[in-house]
Amino acid sequence: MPDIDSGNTAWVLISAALVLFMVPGLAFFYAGMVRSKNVLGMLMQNFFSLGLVSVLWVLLGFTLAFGKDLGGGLLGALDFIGLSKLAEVPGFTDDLALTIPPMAFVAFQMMFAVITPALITGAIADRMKFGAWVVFLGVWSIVVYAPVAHWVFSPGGWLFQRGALDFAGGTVVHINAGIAALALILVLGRRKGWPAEAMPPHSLPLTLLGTGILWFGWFDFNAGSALGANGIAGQALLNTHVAAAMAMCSWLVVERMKDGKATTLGGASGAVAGLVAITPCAGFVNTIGALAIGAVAGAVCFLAILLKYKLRYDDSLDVVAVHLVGGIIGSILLGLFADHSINGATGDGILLGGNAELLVNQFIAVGATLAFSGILSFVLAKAIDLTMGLRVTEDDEAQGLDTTQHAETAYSFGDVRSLGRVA
Amino acid sequence: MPDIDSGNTAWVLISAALVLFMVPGLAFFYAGMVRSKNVLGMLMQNFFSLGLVSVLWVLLGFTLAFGKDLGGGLLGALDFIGLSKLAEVPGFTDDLALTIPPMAFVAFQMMFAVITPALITGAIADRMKFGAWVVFLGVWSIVVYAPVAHWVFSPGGWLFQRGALDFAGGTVVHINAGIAALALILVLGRRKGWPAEAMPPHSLPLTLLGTGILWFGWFDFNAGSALGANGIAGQALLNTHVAAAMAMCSWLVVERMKDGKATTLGGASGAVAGLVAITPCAGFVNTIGALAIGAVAGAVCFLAILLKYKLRYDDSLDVVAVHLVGGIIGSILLGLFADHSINGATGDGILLGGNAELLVNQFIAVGATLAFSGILSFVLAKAIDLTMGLRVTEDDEAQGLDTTQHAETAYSFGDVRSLGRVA
Amino acid sequence: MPDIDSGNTAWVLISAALVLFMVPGLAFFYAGMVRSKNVLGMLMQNFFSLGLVSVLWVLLGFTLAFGKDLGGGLLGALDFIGLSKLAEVPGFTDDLALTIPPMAFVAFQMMFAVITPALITGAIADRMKFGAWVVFLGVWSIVVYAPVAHWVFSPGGWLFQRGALDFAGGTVVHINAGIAALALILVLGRRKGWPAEAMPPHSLPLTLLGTGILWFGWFDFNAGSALGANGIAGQALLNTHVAAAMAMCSWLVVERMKDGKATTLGGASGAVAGLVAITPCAGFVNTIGALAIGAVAGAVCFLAILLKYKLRYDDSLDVVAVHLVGGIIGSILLGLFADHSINGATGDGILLGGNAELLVNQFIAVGATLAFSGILSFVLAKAIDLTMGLRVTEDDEAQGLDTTQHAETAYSFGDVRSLGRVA
Amino acid sequence: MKLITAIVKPFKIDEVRDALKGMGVEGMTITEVQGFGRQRGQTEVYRGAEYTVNFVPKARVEVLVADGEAERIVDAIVEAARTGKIGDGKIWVTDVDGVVRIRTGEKGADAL
Amino acid sequence: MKLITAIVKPFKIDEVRDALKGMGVEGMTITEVQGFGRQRGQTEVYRGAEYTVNFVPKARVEVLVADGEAERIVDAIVEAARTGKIGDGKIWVTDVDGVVRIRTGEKGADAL
Amino acid sequence: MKLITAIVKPFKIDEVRDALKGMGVEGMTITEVQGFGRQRGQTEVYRGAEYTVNFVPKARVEVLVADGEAERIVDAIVEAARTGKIGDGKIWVTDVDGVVRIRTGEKGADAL
Ligand SMILES: Nc1ncnc2c1ncn2[C@@H]1O[C@H](COP(=O)(O)OP(=O)(O)O)[C@@H](O)[C@H]1O
Ligand SMILES: Nc1ncnc2c1ncn2[C@@H]1O[C@H](COP(=O)(O)OP(=O)(O)O)[C@@H](O)[C@H]1O
Ligand SMILES: Nc1ncnc2c1ncn2[C@@H]1O[C@H](COP(=O)(O)OP(=O)(O)O)[C@@H](O)[C@H]1O
Repeated sequence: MPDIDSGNTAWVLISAALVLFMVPGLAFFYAGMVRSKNVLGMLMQNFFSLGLVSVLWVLLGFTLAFGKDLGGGLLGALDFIGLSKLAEVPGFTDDLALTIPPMAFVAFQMMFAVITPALITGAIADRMKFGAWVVFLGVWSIVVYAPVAHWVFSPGGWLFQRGALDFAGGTVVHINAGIAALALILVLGRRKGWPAEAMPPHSLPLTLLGTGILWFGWFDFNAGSALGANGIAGQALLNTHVAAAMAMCSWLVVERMKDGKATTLGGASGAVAGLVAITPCAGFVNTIGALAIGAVAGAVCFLAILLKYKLRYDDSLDVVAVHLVGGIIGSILLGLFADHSINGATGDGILLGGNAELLVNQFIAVGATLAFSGILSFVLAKAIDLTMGLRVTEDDEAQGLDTTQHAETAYSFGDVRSLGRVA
Repeated sequence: MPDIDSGNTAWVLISAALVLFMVPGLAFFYAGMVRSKNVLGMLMQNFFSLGLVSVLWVLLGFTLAFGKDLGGGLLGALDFIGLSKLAEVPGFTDDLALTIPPMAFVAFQMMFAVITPALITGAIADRMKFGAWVVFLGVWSIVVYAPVAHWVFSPGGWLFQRGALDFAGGTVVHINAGIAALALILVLGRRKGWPAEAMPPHSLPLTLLGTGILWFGWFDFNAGSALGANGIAGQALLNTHVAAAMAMCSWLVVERMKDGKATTLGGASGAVAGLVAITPCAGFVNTIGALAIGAVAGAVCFLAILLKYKLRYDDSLDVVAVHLVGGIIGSILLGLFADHSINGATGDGILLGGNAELLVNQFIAVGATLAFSGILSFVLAKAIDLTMGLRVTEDDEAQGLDTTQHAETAYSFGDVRSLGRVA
Repeated sequence: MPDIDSGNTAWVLISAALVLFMVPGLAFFYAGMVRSKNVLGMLMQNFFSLGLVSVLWVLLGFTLAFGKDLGGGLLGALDFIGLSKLAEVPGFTDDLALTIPPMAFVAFQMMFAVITPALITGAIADRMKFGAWVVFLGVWSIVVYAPVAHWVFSPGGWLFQRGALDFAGGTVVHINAGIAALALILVLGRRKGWPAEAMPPHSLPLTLLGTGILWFGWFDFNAGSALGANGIAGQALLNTHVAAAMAMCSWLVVERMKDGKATTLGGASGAVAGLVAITPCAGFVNTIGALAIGAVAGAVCFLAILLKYKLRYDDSLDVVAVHLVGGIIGSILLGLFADHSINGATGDGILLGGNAELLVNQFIAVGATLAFSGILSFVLAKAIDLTMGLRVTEDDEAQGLDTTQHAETAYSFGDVRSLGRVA
Repeated sequence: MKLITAIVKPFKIDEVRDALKGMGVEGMTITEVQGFGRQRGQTEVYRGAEYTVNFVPKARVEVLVADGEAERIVDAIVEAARTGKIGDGKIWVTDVDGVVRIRTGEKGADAL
Repeated sequence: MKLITAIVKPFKIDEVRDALKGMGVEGMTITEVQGFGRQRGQTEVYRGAEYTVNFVPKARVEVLVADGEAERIVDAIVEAARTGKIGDGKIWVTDVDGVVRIRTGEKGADAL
Repeated sequence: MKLITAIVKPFKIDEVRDALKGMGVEGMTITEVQGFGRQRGQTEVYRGAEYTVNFVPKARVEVLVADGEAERIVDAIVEAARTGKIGDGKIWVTDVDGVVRIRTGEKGADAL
């Protein structure tokens, strides 16, 4: 087995750090969009994923995802439970990974496990019990996330074996979280007053801060998935940026045509849509491919938002339109734009003269993720709803999650508001 | 040609990420200083540069800047258009660059192209039409930025050939943006009410957040320009920090003497002034040189602000005083403080016993940038003003850019404010 | 001497950048917790450490900490004064360090020197004169920080020689700052109105932003202390994250039991407590050890907060409970959890069958730091109090630090508030 | 001319506004205020310390009406703002000497 | 003693203040309020959904004046606050039983 | 029924509230306002430019009381809010036609 390469190791370690940073980034991206009485509720739902899911990942998640395959490529065995005996079988996705210390790979993958369920919080804004979220979060990360990660990211996974490609998590992260979000809100129901009552963002600067952090972290979320500092990582990083930039432009163009203005939230949302769509493709397509994928994602994700008003489901901060739709766009377009000259691990996509095999595999991967995650997430939501209950009371919803779930207030600017007596 | 070095590659890739992060940083630095009705206008002018300029850089900008010289060192040829055939001729600035993948270099340089025009937004705060900014931004990045980048950064550029030095963009980035900002506001005019009416920052914490992000990113903006993880990068990083620290101190000392208080905005502004001034020098001077350059920059940039009150030009957030003046300070002082023992690519500056040749070249580089960028930026501004118009209406200016340009409000803290009905 | 390794260099350089970023992170973590009239006062106390301490470190601090030992392992000689002749004797902590450029090590260590005194500001919130803080900050960084850093981090230091271990600053950074904070507030006294009057955080989102930045930076604060990109760095990074995650969980569990709610501030505080406790252990313990240390830190630090209400000292933002107590927990538990198989530089801790020698050394290191820093900090505080005075006037305290110390207001959201006339 | 001032729960503002609109009242002015009364402020937790907020956020509604209409409009506000729980607030009526519409200078009832 | 209350456009505050100063009025109190009236709130866009804000930001000015002066001061405010566009606001005058200056305890006109 | 309106320094609110509580006044309503008067706004510095803030933050206290009690309550507020320094503020009293408690519909003194 090759020696540890300090450059690759530095790259994967700093990538783990940047992906960690995406979790607060996501929290602010979402928290800025909710009303001022629900800011902390949103922040806490995200931050707590850093706590709970990380611990579960060490104890159980990693081995279920990357342990020796139990057979059929469905789940990993318990050989790495508690991260023991890791030296033996890193269970990495390819030899390259053997040039970095196992723990670097564990840490990098852990951050994916943390941020994926956090993506769901955008859909359930302002109305879910914190306790219920904690249960959903913990169970989902083991029962839904770990298996899907095994299918796609582990060399033993059945989708990996089939040759379905997902560079950094189009299926595992975005489609997985997006369909779970849809399932959860179908059980949870709509916010009181939606859609008649406007619920404008309480702080767009906070949302743009989150956007900046996400964009920054996404460079390493994608390029770090090369598991080394090399040409593929360079191409992946460039593609990631270019797709985000192009998607921002196309979202704003369509928005301006429909609503007459180019909004800052539109610019931010477009960039995120592009980042989502390029995620499965980052290290497999060329720069022009990345531009094309970004252009499609920006326009289509914007239009996908209008669906919720038609179908009357309250996907509060548009997790479905951005992550589910964006993830599908990227996973499917990879079948068209994959470029063998960029990455030997893939054949050419249809547009580059390749055959349809990859495209078919991509459809299978998307379908399998939709079905598995959608059904299990729905069942899990139902189970929690019937036992402890998913939703806060009407009064608590009216008063807001911050005071009712966490006994705190996000902001106290005035001189008077903050007056109080210690009990 | 040498192999790819994973350490150098990791360094340049993460540097590209940190420079990307500077764009939101800059956006917050500026947005905190404007009034609460213009926050989104400022944020959007900056964020949109990430969208538009990145796309243009892929299509045209990179090849104009780093393509084979067309002759005379004035502009690059179109051989890299759409980033094609990059493997062939990286067009990097030296052999070292050959140890990193071309796309890493492209991405790193792209971020410079994105942030440079964004620096201009500080001067035009609160009064420019978004549409007019989009046009200025796009045209400027191709017509002004790309050529100057070619002159200075490309091995084929005439200033590069002459031996003028610019480690990370004193001329290309700061002087270039600073003089363009001055030209643009001469056409745009002053904010209504300025200078009689006080226009205090709406959120200094936001400005300090921006400062923190900028400082963080600047480490790699400068040290990343070594294009490798080596001794020069180490010295450049240390110099960058030391100059910022020293400039913060000297700004605050002078401010305290003049106005009786050391302000937080002063501390932040001083640090940025130091970061600007050290940019061209970072990898060419020793630590004591960096301290000296920082000390000068902090004091002089502070005093330079007073100019606008004398000469009555509304450089709203002091782009001229900080970036133009700071950039000139650094570019010129390099002629005094350059240290051959730090970097073999330079001779010694005058204070280290070198001759005046470098100093002369620095003056030529500064002069050429001032003239070229100043004139073209002015013409471009005039052209836009005469055709589509640069400035919002008086009513729109009074109401603020956020609602009039983007149909959004930055903050909705109260319970009542946010009430609204969906159309 | 070995060649420079580009991977190790990239890792240490980016680590220096991330630790730098922790300073604004800390500033926001604290600033969010104070009332809106003291926000800038808090931010400035932290940001100014970046200015003053950095300059002092170049001139004097580094050589006192890492210069050739003057004898007895108490202090470094002046051979590196002004960072001269560094090539000669890097004075690094082990051979590995010889694979990175001296200036990278200097820069990385400089950030530790900057952030350590900044930790103190949380205890003195809302009532200390800015001028008095500047004096305390400068003197303390030379007279207290540099010697302790020499004792523990320099190969010539007496605690280093004894075999006391501190991977990234449990004693040097956290215990050192924590006891200094306690000493300083004993002289400074309580805030007017404390504890009867509630002084709720003015912006918890700002505090959570700080938490996110701190968590992100801490990865490299700890893993960067490996001074290379290798297996130890990987384990250190993973341990850092896992301890923070576990501590967040345990803090919230205890908080919920005591107060009935899991608060966002509790989640953030727990994470920071875990990060503090794992700091001395990061590269010396295994993953399960990290989980255990985190679990203890989260619960104990929460309970430690209650002390201040009993003993009536106003440790305003709980520097003592989090940094002093957390630092002691980590430094001592290292004696139990140290794992030779993780890092050859340590023997096994008691729980892994090792002897008590390490534990004894840890107690000595903790005791020495407490005594030295506690006494000198108290004397320094007294001296400043008797000469220039530590504390603002009652009126200034009532009006707030922002306007009285810095002639600024943090936020101006309203249309009316911001109206003013330039003098 | 009468000035009706009502202190109500903030989330009732929309209903109050609709009620007034229904009665042909063309305008009103709202202020976000802090109320102190029988209703206790909520209890919050800050790092192990519980404290009660002294004041409760309320909305203050001002409506100018013609003398005759005051009573039924007060009743309408009571109707719209009532939850039956403590803290619903107060309404008071004061006499107004005169009103002017700034835009036109119209006086009295025409100014409304 | 009279209390003049004016609802004006926020950016007119400075002009109103200057006008009052010009007439020797020593003080006033301003409140930021939300207005509802003929002037429609602006239309904003949120991810493909347009909505109208119900309320328009206004500034509420209170000035205590001696009985005799009320009229000319009202006129002065009308003058200073008028833009001629819808939404300029209202001014009303109410009677005040008495005024005290807290600092000195002075009563009536001396308290102003 | 009388309405007492007091403009006081914000950090005096707690003392005012305690004083009123001491006199059995069950409730009050506070508004954060900007005051303009003899007390000058503070001077701030913005990158080399000094400027004076026109307005000073104040708190506006409204208390409804029975006719008879107005005087002693005004005195109590004066007592509690006074610092003796310029800017302590004003108190004024106006007559109220009637009061209603929204929750119960009670009128007059019972509504307090
Ligand atoms: N005497 C008073 N003067 C002015 N405002 C009052 C008075 N009493 C109550 N209020 C206002 O009415 C609000 C509700 O009063 P409260 O006593 O809490 O409930 P309720 O109105 O149901 O009796 C308070 O928050 C305060 O704003
Ligand atoms: N009946 C009313 N009672 C109290 N305030 C009112 C009333 N009518 C209008 N206002 C206030 O006056 C402002 C301007 O009124 P509006 O009808 O929009 O324009 P105009 O004053 O030009 O007719 C409103 O925003 C509101 O604050
Ligand atoms: N004529 C007035 N009408 C309304 N409010 C006033 C008037 N004069 C003063 N005030 C309010 O009283 C506050 C204090 O007044 P000021 O003249 O500064 O001090 P003092 O009350 O001690 O004379 C002002 O900030 C303002 O809010």
